[in-house]
Amino acid sequence: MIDKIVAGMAEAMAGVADGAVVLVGGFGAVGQPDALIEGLLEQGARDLTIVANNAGGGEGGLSRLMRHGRVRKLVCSFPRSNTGPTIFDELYRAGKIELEIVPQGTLAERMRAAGAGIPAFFTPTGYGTQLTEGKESREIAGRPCVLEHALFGDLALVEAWAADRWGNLTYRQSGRNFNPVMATAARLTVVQSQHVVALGALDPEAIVTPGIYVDRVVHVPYGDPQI
Amino acid sequence: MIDKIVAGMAEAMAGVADGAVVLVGGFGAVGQPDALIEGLLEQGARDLTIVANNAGGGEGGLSRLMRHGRVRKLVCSFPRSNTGPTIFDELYRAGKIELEIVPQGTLAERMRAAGAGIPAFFTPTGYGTQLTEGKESREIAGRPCVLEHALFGDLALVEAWAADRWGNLTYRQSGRNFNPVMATAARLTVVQSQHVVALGALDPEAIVTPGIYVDRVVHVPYGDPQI
Amino acid sequence: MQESKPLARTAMAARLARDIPDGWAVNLGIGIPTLVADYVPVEREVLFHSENGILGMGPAPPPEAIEPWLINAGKQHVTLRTGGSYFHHADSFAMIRGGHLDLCVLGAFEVAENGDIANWATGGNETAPAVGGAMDLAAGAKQLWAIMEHTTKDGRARLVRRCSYPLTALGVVRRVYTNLGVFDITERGFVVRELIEGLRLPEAQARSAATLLAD
Amino acid sequence: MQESKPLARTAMAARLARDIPDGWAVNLGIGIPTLVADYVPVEREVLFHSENGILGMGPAPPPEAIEPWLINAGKQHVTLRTGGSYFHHADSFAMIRGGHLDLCVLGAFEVAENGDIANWATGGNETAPAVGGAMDLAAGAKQLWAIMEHTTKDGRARLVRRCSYPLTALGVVRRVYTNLGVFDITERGFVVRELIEGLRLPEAQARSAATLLAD
Repeated sequence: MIDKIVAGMAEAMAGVADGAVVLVGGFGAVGQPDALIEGLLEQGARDLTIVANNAGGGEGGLSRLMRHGRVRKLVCSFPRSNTGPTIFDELYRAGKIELEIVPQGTLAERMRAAGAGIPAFFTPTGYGTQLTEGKESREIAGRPCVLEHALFGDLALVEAWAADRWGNLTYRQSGRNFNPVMATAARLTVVQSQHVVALGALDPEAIVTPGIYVDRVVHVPYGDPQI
Repeated sequence: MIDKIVAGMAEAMAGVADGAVVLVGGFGAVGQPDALIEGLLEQGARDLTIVANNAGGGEGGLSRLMRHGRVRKLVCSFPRSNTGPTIFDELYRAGKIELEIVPQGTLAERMRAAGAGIPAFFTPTGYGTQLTEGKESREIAGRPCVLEHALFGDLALVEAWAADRWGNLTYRQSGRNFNPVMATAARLTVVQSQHVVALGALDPEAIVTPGIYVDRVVHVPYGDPQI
Repeated sequence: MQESKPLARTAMAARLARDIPDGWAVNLGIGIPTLVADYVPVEREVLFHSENGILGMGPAPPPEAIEPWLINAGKQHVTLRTGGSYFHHADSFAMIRGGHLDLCVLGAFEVAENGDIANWATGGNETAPAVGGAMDLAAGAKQLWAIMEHTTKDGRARLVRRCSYPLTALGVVRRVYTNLGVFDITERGFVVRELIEGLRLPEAQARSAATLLAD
Repeated sequence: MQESKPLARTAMAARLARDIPDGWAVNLGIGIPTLVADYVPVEREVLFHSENGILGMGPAPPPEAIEPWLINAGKQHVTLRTGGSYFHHADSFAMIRGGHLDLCVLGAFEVAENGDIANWATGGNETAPAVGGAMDLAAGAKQLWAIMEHTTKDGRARLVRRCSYPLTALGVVRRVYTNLGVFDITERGFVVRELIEGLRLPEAQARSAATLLAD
């Protein structure tokens, strides 16, 4: 019997190694797997590369991981917060964290490519800009493009709305964001889900992440994101 | 007000030019836009390139289009039918139709790439086989790959389960198949839908094809595919 | 001679909104572009797209009706119009990159007469660079309109021959809305489509670092 | 000496089914592979995948319970297990190509000792070639097992040094199930894991065109 529901955070994070590349879902305050980030902090892995859209804000989530010195490098599109100065800013100014800026769509597509077995693809995005300096380029069908490579994670941290024991997932409104893409792109995909439901409770036509992409699910009914 | 529902087949097929590349959804007997194919036949466009998984079986659908000499070329993965000899076979043996065989996943991904603005991508599929002879290849991350290009349609013929006036679509079970992918990859996407529903009747979390991909919808409540 | 009064940001947004036809799918960047949505009458069905996976965004809800799970790319609370839909980030950018949006409106630091746009970095080193979805949007939408003040606060021109700031995308801007007027980018460079009341071409030209051609 | 009796197709499928562990995601090609599903006990949760967008396929329904909209890649009517899901063709092949299937089982014309497989074309010109999803599956699954008769009807070996038919994929087959036994493909070539009752290695070797190494 397939049962991906794990009892606690220690089990959820078992085996994460130092130096891991960690894909962290969420956009703004919505769909952030903060409980899993906390679990990763507890677990103790260091020297992490974090791939996320933002660099965290406030004191929770990614900021806590950075505050504790666990993050060597951040790969993201927008390391800036609406809510004022961040711990990332502090570390960045002090030269204590590496940063790789990737256009948001290229970031999403590089992970989609990793999940979909596409080792590399051409895209017009970023051609002729600082962010693609040194990348292979060519004109295809009249448009200059750059070559971008698949971006894999060792671990993906995903926030879902509902999960079953096969690991099938649904999301809520804009909570979907990067989560389903990241779920496909990592060797180990761990999910925190607001709801854990019986097998068959999710509509087969409306499952966004089929269970094949999911390794472990922890039930974390934390309620709504902060407004 | 956006209203993509058209009254009849003539309106649905207006403007399709001779020489068009036509993406035709469906897999087996399920999700086949046969009414639209009939409409295309009526409309009269000739010298068509058809992109579809199969080459049609029996006397209906694609077979009828081929029987009437409208198809110059077929791009497909599996031009063979469970239901015996086809009109395609006849034309192929007589040298009266061109054939391009594409691995099924590469076919789907090339159209996904067209819809997603990815002019070309590398894939391991087909490397070292007859089907990729002459294609650019290189090793990426230890795997030999070939370069495949986006495959665009001038027209996509799509079969859906339910549609609203914005063109939002859902599908039924294995009727989904190539339909949502093709809907993204053509300059003109025309849909035959079993049901036409009020705006708002489709669950925003379960819409498979957002209306942005759809140009015209015809209501064709034909019932179940043939068993 | 009557003094001309540069448009306020809201008036710039309203001016741009007038040019968006019924039925278009539109992505509005953060900053002034976001204001545009407020000036599109609801009876005109414009499909607003948000990078984080929304098509058919509606206006901001009143505070008592906020849906905590529904934010736009600027991380502001929004609503979903009847007929809207959700999807994930890769599908969202496939929509952008695949040329399915009729229009993207971006703020900018500079727009050049060859259609180049610079809107993501000023080249300073004080803070980390942040690009978000700007490069994808600029390269992907069917057409790109920029909206910005005509000059910087200290009077430096933003309509330029060539951008001095790091580029977002090359040769993509079709039209620029500023607080002084509306300017198309053509093969010949900037062409004035409209100037605010009381402003004459030589005055607009004096505040620009590229030639403004009469319509 | 007792005569050995080659396995029937159903017995070959049953033999292979024994080796599929609980929880694996598996794609079964058309032909003999399709039969495998019938020999996996339902209490063993194996997620059967179909190229046309199904994960969690169940067995064929009785005629009176056919769901007209639910077919597998072989165009046969199937069912969906509780917990199954639907997706489109690009997502389905992303699942395949991205290495998310634990196993793919394909029929074959020939399998070579270097792991090459030929299963889609015989090189004849009488009918149009047809590849379907075979190349994607062969290149994409975590592991590929082939299942086939050990020889052709006229006695020609199918376990070969190098394939003579057009290739489906290079160096991907890990194991071959035939009506004579089970053979792993290793760096040294074919290694016999099991022979049917009464069959000795020299007899199997005589029907093969590549060296069969003892385990």
